[in-house]
Amino acid sequence: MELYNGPLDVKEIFGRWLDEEAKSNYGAYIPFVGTIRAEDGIEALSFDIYEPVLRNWFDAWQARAAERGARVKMAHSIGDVPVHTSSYIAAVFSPRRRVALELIEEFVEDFKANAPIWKYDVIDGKRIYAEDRSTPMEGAGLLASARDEK
Amino acid sequence: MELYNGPLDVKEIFGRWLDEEAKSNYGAYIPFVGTIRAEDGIEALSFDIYEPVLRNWFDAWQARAAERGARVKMAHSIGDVPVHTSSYIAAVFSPRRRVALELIEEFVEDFKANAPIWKYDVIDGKRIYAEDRSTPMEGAGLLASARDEK
Amino acid sequence: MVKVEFLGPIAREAMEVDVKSLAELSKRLFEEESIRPWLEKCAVAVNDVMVKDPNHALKDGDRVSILPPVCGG
Amino acid sequence: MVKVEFLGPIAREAMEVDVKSLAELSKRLFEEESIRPWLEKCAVAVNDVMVKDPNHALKDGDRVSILPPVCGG
Repeated sequence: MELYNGPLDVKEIFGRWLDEEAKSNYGAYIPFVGTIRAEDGIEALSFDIYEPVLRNWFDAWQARAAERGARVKMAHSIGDVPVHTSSYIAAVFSPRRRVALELIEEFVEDFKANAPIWKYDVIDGKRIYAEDRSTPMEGAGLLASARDEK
Repeated sequence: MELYNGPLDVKEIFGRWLDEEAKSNYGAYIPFVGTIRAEDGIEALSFDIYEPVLRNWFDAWQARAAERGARVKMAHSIGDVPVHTSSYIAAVFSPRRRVALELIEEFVEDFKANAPIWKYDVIDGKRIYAEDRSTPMEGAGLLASARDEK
Repeated sequence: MVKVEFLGPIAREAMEVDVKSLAELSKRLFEEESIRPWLEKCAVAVNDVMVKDPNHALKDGDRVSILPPVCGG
Repeated sequence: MVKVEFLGPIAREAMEVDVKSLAELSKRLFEEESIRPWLEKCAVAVNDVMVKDPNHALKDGDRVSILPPVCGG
């Protein structure tokens, strides 16, 4: 797992991961590259990350991939990422295509739902929390229900 | 659609496709990279391609992707591709992740089933048709059923 | 005349046959022992377009491709 | 004492509170107007491990993180 300040160097990361697994005898390598779209007048997106929980989330995913003979990798940006540059790469390596196709989907969707990362639109240099596109994590509302416990 | 004699230059192709769509405002780029696994004592795989039908298949896919606001690209090898090098890259660009994740799976699976490409194991320099891993194309058996027509 | 090409692993030279339909072509190909075992598993393109209709008519100058089971990637 | 950190967009400094359970912590946080609207939507980690059990006990020195809705990628 790799975190960078600002946009990702997509080609460097893609190529390095390819080289790292060049002798691992995987038959399928599927990276997912996420790029900031120009929309709603934003100049950039900006990200906060809580690294300790993200690392636990990633390590659990690595174990889950290993059970299926696969490996996952990811890179993400911290701070501002201008439109048309990339903030996120997730990748799966697997001996066979079926497992790779299934895992990249599960990995990216679970990342969206449960990676502790907060997104902000950057407009006129101001950071605005992207509340309407954000999702409560698994287990959200625990404090509300805890209040009802004895 | 790109065809090459021998192994693909994966980094060059990945990076060039990234650059080609750098200003297209796609939010998701998912390449699938297929690499030859060392197994069953093969030294390489080898491929025959019937390009005219492959091109029609690819053009139909491009139209199908365009209906969903996406683009597909592909590269494949002709002839011998040694183990641990790559013979196949398929990619989807899409504004949003969901369409990209769905299309890359459909595109790769349909490619496996219907792209007019024949695979051979190369063992001791001899080409052996990979019959047991090959699939009859959609519409196979037409001549057997045509024989029963008037 | 119709030109028939055998693709990929089918070890057979192209041939010219005088047929007017896939049904006629089929009868002709089933006569050849080296081709017969392939036919159940093969798909067919006419002039590089995949054909699904067993009643597809053939005309002079058509090019028929016989496509055995595939495995790209 | 338990340390409570508010992550991401919750504009609130960390605080130290004297509580023995999530239930007690919850009552304490619901008292604060700036925090209350977040609580229904937030997940909780204790010492960087996500917690799902509302009966989870807290002990002296624990670090509680309050995680608002996420959107990576």
